[in-house]
Amino acid sequence: MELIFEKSRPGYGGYQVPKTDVPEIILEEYIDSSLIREDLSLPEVAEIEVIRHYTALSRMNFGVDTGFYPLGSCTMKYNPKINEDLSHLPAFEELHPYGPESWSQGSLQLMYELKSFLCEIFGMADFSLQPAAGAHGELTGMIICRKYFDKKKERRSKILIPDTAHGTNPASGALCGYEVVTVKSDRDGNIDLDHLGRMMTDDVAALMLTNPNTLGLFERNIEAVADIVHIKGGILYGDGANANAFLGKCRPGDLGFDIIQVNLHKTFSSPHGSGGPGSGPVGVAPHLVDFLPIPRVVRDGEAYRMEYDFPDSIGRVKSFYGNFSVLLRAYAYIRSLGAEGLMKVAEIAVLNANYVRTRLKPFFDLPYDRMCMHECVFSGRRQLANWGVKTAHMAKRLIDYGFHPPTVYFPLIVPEAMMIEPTETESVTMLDKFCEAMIAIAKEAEKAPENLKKAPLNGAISQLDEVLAAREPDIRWKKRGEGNGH
Amino acid sequence: MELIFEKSRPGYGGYQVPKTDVPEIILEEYIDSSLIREDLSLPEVAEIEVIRHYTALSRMNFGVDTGFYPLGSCTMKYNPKINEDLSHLPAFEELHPYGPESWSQGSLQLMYELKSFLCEIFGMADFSLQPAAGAHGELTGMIICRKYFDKKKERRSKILIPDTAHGTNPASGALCGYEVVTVKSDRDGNIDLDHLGRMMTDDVAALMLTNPNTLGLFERNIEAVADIVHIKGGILYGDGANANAFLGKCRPGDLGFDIIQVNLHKTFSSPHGSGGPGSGPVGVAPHLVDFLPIPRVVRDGEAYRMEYDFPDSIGRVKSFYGNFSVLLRAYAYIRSLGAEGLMKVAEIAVLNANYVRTRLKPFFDLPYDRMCMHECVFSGRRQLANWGVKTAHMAKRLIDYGFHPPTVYFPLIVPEAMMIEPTETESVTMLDKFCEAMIAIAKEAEKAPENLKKAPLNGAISQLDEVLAAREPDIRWKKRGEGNGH
Amino acid sequence: MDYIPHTVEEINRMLQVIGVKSLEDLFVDIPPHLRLSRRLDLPGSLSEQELAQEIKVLSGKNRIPSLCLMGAGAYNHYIPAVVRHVISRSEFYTAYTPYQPEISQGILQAIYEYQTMILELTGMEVTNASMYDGATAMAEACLMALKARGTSRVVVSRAVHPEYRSVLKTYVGTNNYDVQEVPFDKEGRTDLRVLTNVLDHEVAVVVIQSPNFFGVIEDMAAIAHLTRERKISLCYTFTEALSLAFLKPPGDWGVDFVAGEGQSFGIPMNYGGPSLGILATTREFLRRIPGRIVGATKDREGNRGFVLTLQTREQHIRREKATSNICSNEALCALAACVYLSLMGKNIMKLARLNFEKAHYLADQLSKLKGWKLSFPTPFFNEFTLQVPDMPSVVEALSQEGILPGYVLNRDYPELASDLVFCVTEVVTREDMDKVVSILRRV
Amino acid sequence: MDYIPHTVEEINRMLQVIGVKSLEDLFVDIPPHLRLSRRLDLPGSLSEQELAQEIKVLSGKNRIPSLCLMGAGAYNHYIPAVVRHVISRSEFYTAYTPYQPEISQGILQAIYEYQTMILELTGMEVTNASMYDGATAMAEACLMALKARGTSRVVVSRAVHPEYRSVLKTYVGTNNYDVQEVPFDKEGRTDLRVLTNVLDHEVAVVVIQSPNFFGVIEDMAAIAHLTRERKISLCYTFTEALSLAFLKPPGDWGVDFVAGEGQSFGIPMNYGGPSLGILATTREFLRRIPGRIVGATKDREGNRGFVLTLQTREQHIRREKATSNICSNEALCALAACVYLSLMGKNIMKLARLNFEKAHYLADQLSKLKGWKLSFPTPFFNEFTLQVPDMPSVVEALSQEGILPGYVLNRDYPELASDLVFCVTEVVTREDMDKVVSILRRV
Ligand SMILES: Cc1ncc(COP(=O)(O)O)c(C=O)c1O
Ligand SMILES: Cc1ncc(COP(=O)(O)O)c(C=O)c1O
Repeated sequence: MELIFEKSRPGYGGYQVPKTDVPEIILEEYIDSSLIREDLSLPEVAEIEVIRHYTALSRMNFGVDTGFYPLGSCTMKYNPKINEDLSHLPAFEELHPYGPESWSQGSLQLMYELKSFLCEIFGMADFSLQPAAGAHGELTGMIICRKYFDKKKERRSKILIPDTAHGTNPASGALCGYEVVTVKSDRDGNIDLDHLGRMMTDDVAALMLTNPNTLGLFERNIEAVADIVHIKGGILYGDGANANAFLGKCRPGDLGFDIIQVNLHKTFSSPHGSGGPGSGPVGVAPHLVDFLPIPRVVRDGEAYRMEYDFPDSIGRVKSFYGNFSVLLRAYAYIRSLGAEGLMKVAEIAVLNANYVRTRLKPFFDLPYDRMCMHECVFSGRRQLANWGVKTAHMAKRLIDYGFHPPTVYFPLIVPEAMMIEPTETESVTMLDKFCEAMIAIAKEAEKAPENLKKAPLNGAISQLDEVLAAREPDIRWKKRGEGNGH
Repeated sequence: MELIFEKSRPGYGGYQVPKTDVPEIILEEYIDSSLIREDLSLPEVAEIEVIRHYTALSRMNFGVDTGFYPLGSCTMKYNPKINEDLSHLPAFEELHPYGPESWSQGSLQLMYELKSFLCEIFGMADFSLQPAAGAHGELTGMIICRKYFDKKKERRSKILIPDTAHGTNPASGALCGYEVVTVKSDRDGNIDLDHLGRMMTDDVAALMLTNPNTLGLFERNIEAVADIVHIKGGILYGDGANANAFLGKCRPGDLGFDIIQVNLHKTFSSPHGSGGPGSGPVGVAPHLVDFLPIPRVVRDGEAYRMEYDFPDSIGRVKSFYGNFSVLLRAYAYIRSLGAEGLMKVAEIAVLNANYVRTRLKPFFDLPYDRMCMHECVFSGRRQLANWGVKTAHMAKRLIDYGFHPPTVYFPLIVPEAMMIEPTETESVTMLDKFCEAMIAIAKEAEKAPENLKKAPLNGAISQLDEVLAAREPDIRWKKRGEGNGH
Repeated sequence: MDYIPHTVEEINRMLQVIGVKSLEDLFVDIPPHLRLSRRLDLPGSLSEQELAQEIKVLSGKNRIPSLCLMGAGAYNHYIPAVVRHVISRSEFYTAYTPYQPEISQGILQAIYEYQTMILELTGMEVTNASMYDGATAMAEACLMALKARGTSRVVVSRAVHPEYRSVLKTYVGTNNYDVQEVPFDKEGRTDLRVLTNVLDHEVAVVVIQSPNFFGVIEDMAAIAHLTRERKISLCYTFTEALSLAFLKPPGDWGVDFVAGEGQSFGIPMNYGGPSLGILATTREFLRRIPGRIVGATKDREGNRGFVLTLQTREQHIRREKATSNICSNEALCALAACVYLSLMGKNIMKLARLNFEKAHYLADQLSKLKGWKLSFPTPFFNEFTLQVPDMPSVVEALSQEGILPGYVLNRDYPELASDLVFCVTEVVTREDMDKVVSILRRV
Repeated sequence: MDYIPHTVEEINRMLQVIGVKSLEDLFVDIPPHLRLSRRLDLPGSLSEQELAQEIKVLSGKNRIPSLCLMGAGAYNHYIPAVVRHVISRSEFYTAYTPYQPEISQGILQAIYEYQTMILELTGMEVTNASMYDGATAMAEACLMALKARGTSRVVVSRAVHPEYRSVLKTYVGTNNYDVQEVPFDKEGRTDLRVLTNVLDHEVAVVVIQSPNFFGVIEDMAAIAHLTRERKISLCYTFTEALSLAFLKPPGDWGVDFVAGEGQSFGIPMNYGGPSLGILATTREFLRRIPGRIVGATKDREGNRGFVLTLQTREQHIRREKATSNICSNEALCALAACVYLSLMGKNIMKLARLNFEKAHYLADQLSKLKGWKLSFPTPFFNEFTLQVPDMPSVVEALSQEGILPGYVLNRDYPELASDLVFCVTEVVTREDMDKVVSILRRV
């Protein structure tokens, strides 16, 4: 499709700026004209063209509302419409962050209560709502680690991360200067206790652990793991992105985690917005509360306010107070579901994943063949070995069947990985349709592999050349004649 | 696609009714159980299924926001988004029609001002905003006619309607008991003055005239027409559905019209809602003001109120006061554009239609080859005669090119009619694309007529059998086994 | 702000193609002396930002009650968020009547679903894609009956909504048909004795509202018996569509027409419009019912698809012989109802029951107040009529608190000068009602 | 209300397929004594209607000012209706990062367009698909510079937004890098003499905000000259993105990084978030910039298409060697900005000019009041700092009228204890401003 720039017609403007109601001024009397912009090359299009252009683009996109979106690790559950509407109430949306606190009591109360809910759900002593995404929460957690050991005057330069971990974990660790050491997984898909024992030395600050891990498996030895880390004075950091699996069933705080980040946009159902905004609150055990970012929302009798006076705090990780409209949706979600609803989320999320695991097991390799939690990870190695069909091909083929593909090639320790997370909001009817498509594709891999490799076959666009994109980066449009790319 | 009923799964409910907070009561103590419903067969589906189902259906629909929609006589112009938002403001949307008038001053003022704007734009003495659509306005106008002659104790049983008129005109006339007599058009596409002169007798109540008429042509002899009607004591009724052509250029009141209905959803840009709601205010000349429906919004000093005390009024044509949210959009539209904007609407609407007329003239028969107003009417008779290609085929083929087809087979006096109304909100770029598609289709008609007859060729669904639908009407879904159709 | 995407250069180029010199030349056909020689006298144009500001000022002159106890034809029900989200899909709301089925399957299928739901709710056999509102639907049902029977009179209960009767008179009167009203009895129901007496051979149809304007549930069994015996048509009308989910389907009484208002199904009150006219009838009237109808059919490959059908009834084909003049209807409101009913499913019966219970709670509490009593000792759904000791003070006391009181009957029913019709829906809480009672106790 | 579409029968059937007896059996891997043996202590569940009611009660505890004169990092601009309509398309907002380009061309193309617009606005060569916010974008720019140069210090002007400096310290401090602050001079601009003195060989990057926290436009020419001479990177930051449409593009001064906040482009203030982090740099950093980047490429048929590209920078490929840890970003806000900028087109320059004029009107009027004066005699855009005679009374007088006064500087800048930063955008009318002046005249 044409770009909005390619639809631009000189001299046309889609938006009318209000007439000025103040006396006109001679610009040059107030500011040197060398400081002023002369031109700005933005699209010149009418409102109808803007609407049609982006409406057409939207129709080239696939969301949860379009269909099943089993993108593993991302918890693409249904996003309740009422929460959208509530997040757009003017009294929330039009609130300036620097208004007097007496004018922001509704928003402050909401944040305070949300924080308390998260403490209860995750078994932590306190939470900061400031981080803007899961990875941002990880970074915040790691900075808390550093500050904690700094305060204790301990020099710890390493962090341990299992080989199954999400890429943000090592990246977050590294971003605050830690050396990242990988810990192996055992044959069951859990962290290898022996290896962990050997790696967990005095200069290790923390183990970053995802539980259930990215294989969708619960770390059965979590107690032993926590002991190994704690005995050496280390911190057990939890990547809470997979919390959908255990809501109301167990609590990270009770399992021994000292810090955890929660991905509100996953577990608590904010829409993912094509890649954000998200929200990644960080919860901590009692001994780490002092290190949380400032400000922190506190309650003063009947009133709520922001408190800045925490001398040990790591400081700010973001301007203002967090992604409020995401917090609001999470709050609404928790209030809707209540304790029983949240537990049911975990139960059905796990039920759905195990159902898919059971139904697809005959057709794809299942490297870790045990009860899974909220997602299950298959390997396409059989299809690759026998018929040269890659997981990427099968994923693209699913598009033809009307589904969003699962996460592929992650976790890294599973060759040709397909990571399927159905979430609790999908009906068994939908799961059956999906399984039937997967089975049909498995058969196609056997019977018509060449065809499969060209998938998607029915879309407006066919397989895209990602290598070309990286080799000759073209990251902006340029007028004809200006040349494109770099 | 499956019907929502076919997705239903017994035992599932998508919506949670709030728990009761009043003491439970034993139903039978209050009402005989023979009066109570036992079961109700509605779909049992989850919220996610409702959203996906209707989102998918929406994606099978074509609107103005999807693309060019030159449906003649329907004025499918761009519907400004701000007007949508304003029409949903809670202070308007949640207003009960029977609240005290002091609580409804905003809405009343808006209605009063809108009515005044319409009086000015159309040159009429007063307007009623009550009718819910254009045809409803026509009916209201006809009832006013009857009441007017009743009051004068004149018995007039006929109304005259040109052969070009929209079907609602004769239907509205007949609906209130008039005998409908057709007046012919002359070779220029205007009403035949001689014929009119002969038909306009003492027992004719009114001539219903659309100007510009449905050929998109201005009635050049409008003065003579008005004279003929008025001399015989008749009423000149104007179907104002084509007002987009003359806003600010001339006024029906000045042209001699005694009654006119305005289609707000067309000229004043309310979205058409897949077929409504609309709004069809009726304006009248001074001698007919007393007959307008009650209530009428009036101004009392600084306050506005509904007045019921008009003894000659025809009464009500609808409950409450009109389709308020449509009125609001029209009000917002008029306020946005102002006098100059409205005149520009007419100018560009007429420019666009003449541009299309000029560009397509070499390729299709143009039965009335003169300057047109806001729309132009071609005939596909050349394509039919030479290659057996019907207008219906060409219309369907346009779908493949990404356009909504024009109105076809109307007006009835043009064989194989194609009635194209671009509206002022389409850019010349879009008109060029459309014209090129039309020209390509004209060539296909010549070169590959058989293919064309199968259009649309690329859609999810192919040509639908309308004859079957009418022969074996199946107007509701039934459970398997219950049998379908009648 | 206009919405016209033309630059001056483009306009000039287009004029050239057309072969004229100026925009003025396009209007040659308007006789010059009839041209408007001045600019329209309208307020100046506004940018979007200014417009939004102006309209918000207007909206500020309205006052939404803190609590609404008014029904009387417009009902304050909760609208689930899903409804707005669906009808805000621009492919739906910016489309027109689905004349081209191949690119309109979305709305066509939805209306087919809607028709099915309406038939389930009403227990009837035939329905259409919507009417303007309840009142016009009822009036058109009567016209259908009058035309079918060839007689001249409609009998309507005085317990039918006054505005519906008024619309009926306008519609029917203009055709030189008669409307005759029948009083209600002490129970607040249509007076059966009088009804029996007026049913002569000139009567084509009897119109009964249930629950009626006083909230009272009519004795449909008896009335249907009466009309059936005399081979007169019976039209069941309603203003509160939610009652259909509570009461026995009208079709079960053997009525010929069900015509009423669907606003309760996911449509805001909107100061009275737009709303949703529902009209359903029997198979006999399949080819006479006004308005659009969607039917299922097949495409060339044999796939199911949907089209507007039975169009030979309609104005654009039959012109003066059409069964009605309806062209634009209330399709988007029908879509809203369809989505609302899909979401509710069978739970709508629970919702109706909740309305019933809450209304009875308030009725019980208020009837205990000194000088207050139920006007009619008859079953009701979510509206009920109360006789109150001091009308002006009652209205004043509630209004003072921002509460919209019930409907004051005395303008329409002088004999009920101290009676008010209250309505209680699911959005009214017990706390609200207790507050109302305590305010009124102090009056 | 939960959103789980399973009936009890279905659950049982699924358990059977899996081969377990109960839902409990699915959780075998959680050690029993670690299981939560009680129900979570949370408020009871709510139906949608109840939820809506509760949240509305909360919203009622907020107060939206009748007039907002506060900027300071969050700006009250008018958001055209079109923006909300586009980002409410569920295909956009319910999707995730476009990992599968073949069914994500919509957002991919939009971000490619967004990238182009940001590069036009900033005059830079490389940008990404968004950062969390202005403060983190700025901090990450500094990390990039520090890593690229291998030195240890960031120099930041004290006229940079205090919260941005705070975030910078958190990000940079944890890596054992230093942050050094440079004071501002009497003109309200970064003190060039001090700056010159601190620029030693340990400095990797200098951060300047313009317009700065006081609204003052910095002397970028002089600063860029200084840093260029010393081969030190220069990071231009901003909180008011609209200033980019007014001021010379930062790229023209030869800066290395432009990092700031895009909330002004069609995103509500939202009590401070979500907003839009903008980060742009030079070609040199194409393979080091954090975050997602969209690039154009071709499909098998040679059609243009868009993909996430240069992913070897990213965490999911490079893990600990990634250029950042960003995964979710603020894509929907970037889309909002893209739509906003498309709609505005060149007219955004007019809008910026309108902001400038209105702000100068208020500044002129207020400086005429007794005891009031502009704190700095330096050009500004739409924010400006005023020294006021009696701070508490000024704040009180405006608040009383529901007007949100400007930002009180004394907490962050004790030396400016009687100074306030005002902001005037296009939504403030002359009437509003005259009212403010008349209120303050009475103080
Ligand atoms: C296991 C895990 N951890 C962390 C993240 C990062 O979260 P975010 O995208 O919110 O930064 C993800 C995101 O996909 C994840 O799956
Ligand atoms: C010329 C003309 N008159 C009247 C009407 C009827 O208007 P409505 O659909 O609003 O009833 C139409 C609708 O298409 C029309 O084109």
